[in-house]
Amino acid sequence: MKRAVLWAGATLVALVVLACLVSVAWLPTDPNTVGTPTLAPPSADHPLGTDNLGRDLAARLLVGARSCLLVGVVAVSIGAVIGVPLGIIAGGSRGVAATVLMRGADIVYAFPALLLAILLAAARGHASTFTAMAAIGLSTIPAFMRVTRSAAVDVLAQDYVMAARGAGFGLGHIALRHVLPNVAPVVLVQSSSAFGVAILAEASLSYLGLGTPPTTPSWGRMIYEAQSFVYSDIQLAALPGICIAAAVLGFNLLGDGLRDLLDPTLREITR
Amino acid sequence: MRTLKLLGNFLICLAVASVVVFAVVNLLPGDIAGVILGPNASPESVAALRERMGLDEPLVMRYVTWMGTLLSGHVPRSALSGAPVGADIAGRFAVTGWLVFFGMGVAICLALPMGAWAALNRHRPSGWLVSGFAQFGMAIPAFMVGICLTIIFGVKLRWFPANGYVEASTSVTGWLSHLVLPSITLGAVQGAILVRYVRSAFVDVLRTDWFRTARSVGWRRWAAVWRHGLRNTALQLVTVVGLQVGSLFAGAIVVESVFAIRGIGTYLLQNVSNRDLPVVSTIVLMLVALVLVVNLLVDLSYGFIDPRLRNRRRLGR
Amino acid sequence: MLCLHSSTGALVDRALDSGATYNPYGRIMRTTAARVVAATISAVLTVVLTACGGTSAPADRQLVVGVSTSPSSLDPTTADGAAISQALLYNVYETLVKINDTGDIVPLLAKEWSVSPDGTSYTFELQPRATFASGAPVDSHAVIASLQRIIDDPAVLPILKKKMEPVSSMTAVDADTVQVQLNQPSNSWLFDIAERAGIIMDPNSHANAASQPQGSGPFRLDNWTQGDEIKLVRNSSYWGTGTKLAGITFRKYADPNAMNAAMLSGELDIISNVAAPEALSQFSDKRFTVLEGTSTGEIILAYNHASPALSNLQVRQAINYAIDRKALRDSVWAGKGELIGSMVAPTDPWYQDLSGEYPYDPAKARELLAASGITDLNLRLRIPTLPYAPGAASYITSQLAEVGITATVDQLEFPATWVQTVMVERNYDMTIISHTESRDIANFANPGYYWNYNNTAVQESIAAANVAPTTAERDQLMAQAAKLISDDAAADFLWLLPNLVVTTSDVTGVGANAVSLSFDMTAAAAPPK
Amino acid sequence: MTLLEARGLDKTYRRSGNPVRAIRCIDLSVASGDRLGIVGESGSGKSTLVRMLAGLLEPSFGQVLYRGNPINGANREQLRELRRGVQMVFQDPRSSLNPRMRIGDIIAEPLFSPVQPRSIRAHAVERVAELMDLVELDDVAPNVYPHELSGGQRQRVAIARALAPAPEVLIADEAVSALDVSVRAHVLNLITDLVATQNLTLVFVSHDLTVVRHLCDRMVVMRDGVIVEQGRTEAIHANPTDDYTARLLASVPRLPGH
Amino acid sequence: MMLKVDQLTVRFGRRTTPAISGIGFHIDQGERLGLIGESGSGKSVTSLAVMGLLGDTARISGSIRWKGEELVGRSDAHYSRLRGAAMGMVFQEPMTALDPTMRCGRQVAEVVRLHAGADRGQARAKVLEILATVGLADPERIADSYPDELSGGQRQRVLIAMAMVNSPQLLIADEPTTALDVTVQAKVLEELDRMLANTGAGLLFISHDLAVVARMCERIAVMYRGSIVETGRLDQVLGNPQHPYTAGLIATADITSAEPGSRLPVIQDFWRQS
Repeated sequence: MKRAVLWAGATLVALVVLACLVSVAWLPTDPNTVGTPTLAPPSADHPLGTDNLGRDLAARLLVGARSCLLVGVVAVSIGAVIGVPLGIIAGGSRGVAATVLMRGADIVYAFPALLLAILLAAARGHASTFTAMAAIGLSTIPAFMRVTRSAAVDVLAQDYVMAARGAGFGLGHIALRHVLPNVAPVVLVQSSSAFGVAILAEASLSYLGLGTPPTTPSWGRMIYEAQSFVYSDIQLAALPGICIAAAVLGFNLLGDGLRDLLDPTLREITR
Repeated sequence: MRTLKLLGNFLICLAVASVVVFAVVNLLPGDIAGVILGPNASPESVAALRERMGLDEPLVMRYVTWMGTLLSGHVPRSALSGAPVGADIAGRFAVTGWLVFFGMGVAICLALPMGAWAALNRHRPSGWLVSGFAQFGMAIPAFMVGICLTIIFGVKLRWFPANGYVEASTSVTGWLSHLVLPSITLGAVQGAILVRYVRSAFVDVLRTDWFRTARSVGWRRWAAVWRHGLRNTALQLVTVVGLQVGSLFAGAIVVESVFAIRGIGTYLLQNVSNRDLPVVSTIVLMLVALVLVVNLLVDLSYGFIDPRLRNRRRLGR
Repeated sequence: MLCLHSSTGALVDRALDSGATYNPYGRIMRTTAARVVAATISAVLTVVLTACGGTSAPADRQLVVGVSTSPSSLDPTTADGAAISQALLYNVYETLVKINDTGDIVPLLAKEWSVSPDGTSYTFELQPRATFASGAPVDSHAVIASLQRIIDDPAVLPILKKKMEPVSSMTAVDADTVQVQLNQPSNSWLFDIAERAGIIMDPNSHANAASQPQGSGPFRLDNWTQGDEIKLVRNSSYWGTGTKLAGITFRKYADPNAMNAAMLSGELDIISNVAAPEALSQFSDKRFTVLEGTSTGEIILAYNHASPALSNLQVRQAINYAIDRKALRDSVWAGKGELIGSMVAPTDPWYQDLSGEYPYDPAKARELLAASGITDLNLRLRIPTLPYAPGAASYITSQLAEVGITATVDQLEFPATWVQTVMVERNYDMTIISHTESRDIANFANPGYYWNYNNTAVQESIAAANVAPTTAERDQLMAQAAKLISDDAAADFLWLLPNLVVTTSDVTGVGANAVSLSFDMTAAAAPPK
Repeated sequence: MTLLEARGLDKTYRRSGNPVRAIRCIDLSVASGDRLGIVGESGSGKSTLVRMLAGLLEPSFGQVLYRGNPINGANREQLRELRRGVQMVFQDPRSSLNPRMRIGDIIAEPLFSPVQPRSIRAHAVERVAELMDLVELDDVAPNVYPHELSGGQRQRVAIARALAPAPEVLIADEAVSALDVSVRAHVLNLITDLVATQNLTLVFVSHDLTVVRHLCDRMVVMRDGVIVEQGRTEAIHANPTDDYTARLLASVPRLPGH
Repeated sequence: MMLKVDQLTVRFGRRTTPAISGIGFHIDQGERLGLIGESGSGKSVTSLAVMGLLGDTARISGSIRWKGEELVGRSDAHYSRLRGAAMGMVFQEPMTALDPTMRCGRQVAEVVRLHAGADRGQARAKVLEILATVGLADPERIADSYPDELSGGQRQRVLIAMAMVNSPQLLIADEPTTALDVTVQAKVLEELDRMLANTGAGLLFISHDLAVVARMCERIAVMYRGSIVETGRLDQVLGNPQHPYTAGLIATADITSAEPGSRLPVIQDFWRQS
């Protein structure tokens, strides 16, 4: 069963990445060209039909994958690059340093990601993908810090760390050689679920009109614009919705699959 | 002693949060003068209005005045209409509060049984089905769920009003019926996330030695979960629920805009677009404070649930 | 909703013990769980049943009107924003004269008025029995006090002060007659005081007009939750023929689709203006009536004449030719709303159809562009976050790209950032905005306006029109100004925002056109339910 | 010559709020060539004592001396000496090796420590092969990961890592307690050989008196942070002076007929 | 015959190699059988199989007869009636075997009320009585304390009390004293011996320590890699072990016989792993 989850997640993610790569290399037509026929049913040159401005739906979905991955990658890397080292430091230090770091994390955690994104998006005066990414990235830092800190605390309690100290190594070497490699699986799992969260957050932001700018296609934006056609042309909202769900589901399943794969304690015989 | 330390932490966090909130909010470009004078504003009239409203004072001064009003117990006036907004904010917090309360209720009533079932049957297909369903629930954005529910139940079947909000004081049934769809939307999404935590909390308990002892003295599986599993998972669940309050309020912002509920979320969005900075920073600080209070309550409740901490205090050790 | 109390240890103990009848093999589990499940089901059932029922004795209707923007203050003279006048003008605040549904000026508080031959002196005969909601009489002193406030009070909006500039003196001839002396004839003054500039406020309510408006209209303010709802109720002591409604509630829906959904599920009685016209098909069944009228909101592609490229006529004309305005309106606004050629609405007396001036001709556009000698033109199209803007922007960018003009689009949050960036700082090349003010062609004569447009010919003909002795001469001069604006491609006039009102089929007396800023409900009626 | 010495050592832990005094004013000295056993039940403080001797734990009071000069955090040079001369082996084979490092790198790691002279890094590979041979791991490739080895093999890797910097003193903290009986004999034999061939001074900590009796010539019995008895192993086994030691010896289960 | 196990084989999940295969032994009323084997030999799986506590992924075949009645394949409801009443079990790690959020007295009382259906008053008396018989000095204080306030030895005694309070006919002890200090182990084994004698209960004692098993049981079975290599009376097996692995085990068990510092006998001297 564990393998099935991993494979399901991996295939969905691969699909999204493939869509992203394909969109860079080839597109049925330019996603932004308007024209007639509008709201056309699927046809030869418009495999999935067109939206209310006559723009090709398939092209927009492919390009939408690009912004979705972009937001995910940038947001998760912000979260990981800042969150993990801070987590390790918090895990390793006692007393004031640890509490200050963790209190900081609590405060950022108290800012719901969406609230942060709204303020930042408004702060930059106009909806831009960068603000969405920065806001979502900032909000994933506490989660990374918490996860890394608890893993680091476990690792630092192991005897091989004591042995390394006994051999004369300083905290720097121990953090790099012993803590980081053993914390990596936990971080990997956290990254994949954070990816899912980032995609959802970006979709919600564009839905509120704060995410990616209108001219660059984004799935959340497409749903917002297609909302008033829900009675006549349901596919305009349904297709991007399915894409978002597939991408998020993919990353979550990948996260679960990785956790089972990398978590040795799962072999149990009783109960 | 432990409570004092927790309280201290809480206050420090709040103070730092207030500075952060004020700084971020004041980053907002464009200002209230432009909003008041509207499309026919001319540079001179905007400058004059800014000067009259004291918007040109240094940031620190404005922070001090803002905190001053807050600490002295009343809510700063809206810069736009000058009217006191204390009642408005309180009213809207109540609306969103009820939405979050019912949302969390739906989430817990969904997640607890599903999570426990998924944990107990994790090696059987029925267990995979439940966790698969939860995975799928997590993947759907809240506004999609909202739109679908509005169309199906609000517009087509007309079982419940599609959106809007009625005060409990005017009609309780109206109030409840307006909250059904939004709280299910909020609850479904948060519930799906909660299922994973409940499942892993129960799986942890199922793997403990004391659960095995309970089984070895004759308790059936579900009885052992009920007798010994529940309280021990409560600890983890209270933490998760506490952490989720923050994301619930964020979710509420989206649900409120889909269901046109005049909660704190839409009010905040509206004030941000009006650049009514004192009101925005007050609301944001309140939201942050609320999350910190919930975290404090969660920490305090540990002592309540887990006698290990409780008795330590009793024996004074 | 009974939820599991998992947070307090003691409570859990008691719950477990009380349910524990200790018969072996976990039967206690079943009795407690059964009780929990039963409680939950009964709770859900009560909610579902009550939602559908609920009938009460037939009473006068409190009609609920869906609007898309909400006012930040209730004083139309000190805060701009169409939402204030939409709710209060004519419903709560009345003026001496009023603009009716077809755009003509009709008597209201002034039962009749006369103008001196040289057009500089106006004498108004007031309605004798007219009183404010507070009971105070609407006499000449009250009228003069309100009009004088517009001139004297520094807080009043500059645009309204400009409309009252022609006034040199106002005298109360007697309790029911007011004589106003202008320093020069003005054909637009009477039209101006029929709107915000001419509202007659209860004299002792000037101080807190921002939150408690006191007028003489058929309705008075009952309750205002800022940013959400304005609830008006019948003014029982109204001097004229009062309304048959119990009151009107203007409820704001930020999201147009939420407003449509509310209408469909019976939450709303009237939608003031459908912001998502493509969804009109939802209201095709017999429960609803759709009123398609015109408004005075001209949606324009505004040019910043200070930016180098756009100061060149050929470039502006090239852009006008490059955009297929009919196809743009059809796809962005579902074909609703009239095509226009200048800053004039059909309800304006000097209207001429100029929509054919710049037919869609990309070849000519490329030709003009080449002639202008400007190559690889890159313009910033900075649009507000309003329903029509993103769709139009995407359409226009794509069509401009066809003729070799690249337009980069970014969205400025309306109103705060858009007003600051475009209106005040003039930091833009093009923007898309609808000007809802009626008869706002005069802005093209004001070089200080955000377009930085300075055409002496236009300025002269509009000034002349204003002082023209007969309306016929005025109309001819105004039409000439409109033609000049169109020839000079001062802006690209995309289409006229339609006024799409949806009401439930049993509501009558709601005007189709939006000629003034007011959503006039004075004549609205609906059978008690 | 006394290599390691504890003078008036005292250690108090703060375990969640309330202080616990693990070591109460202990004096102990370990001479070169000694095979000293430290015996005591759980909570007697034996592990805390040896961690302080190895310079891994700061004492609350008192001093640890290595080759006569006191060790404290500030004195960097002294600490480097101790780190070169004294190495430790731990109890649980599952947690004493970094699961994400190959055993070759694990054994070689101490050679790259800042306290070691740079010159020994050059021929680290040969040193690892030599050490693996020494601990009878020659049938195992250096690029395998710890989870591919048995408990006994993992403990031998830990011993090889301890011997890599050629220490004078080897401290073994319950080194065989987590191993199966059959594997324990192999490791004990290995330790006996290594002490002889590498002329190591051994400090062996255990709760199992029979193992200490086999390996160590001198022995110390600890209870609640205090040394209740110390002396030659045979003498203590013959007639214990302290009644706690007597009860300890009596409680060891014996096979019938042996 | 009280307990008869025949050809018992258990596989987990999709793994083909069984954890235990072809296990057979019997325990009569009041009889004590020791199960000796190293880690990974499958002795714990055997004990859990007898108690029916193997997880869902376990696939069990063969037969376990309790007083002539077959248990393999029976419903959990049926099995639950036996556990804590007919059969009791004690595990290795006392520190984590008690519910940390419930007082010890209450956990023992539950077992009494679950099976005997006694009301609160009677249960309390029975609890204090059993806590005294397992050798706890102050039963009142122990009953009112939470597990984390007690030492390892005291907790193990509470667990023994839970297993024995309904006087089961068979007690299964899986390494009950391995985690205890040697002085505490001696006392606990002695008290356990006395209680079993008084109630006349049978014992299945599992350990890796031959000396401990020898002290408690009259018959022993030696397990290696999931199967029983030798069974017999204690003195017979210790006197002349038939299977080389048993001989190796006995030799390496007692290191006191070898000269201190000399080379210890290793299991490979007797038994070459196939």
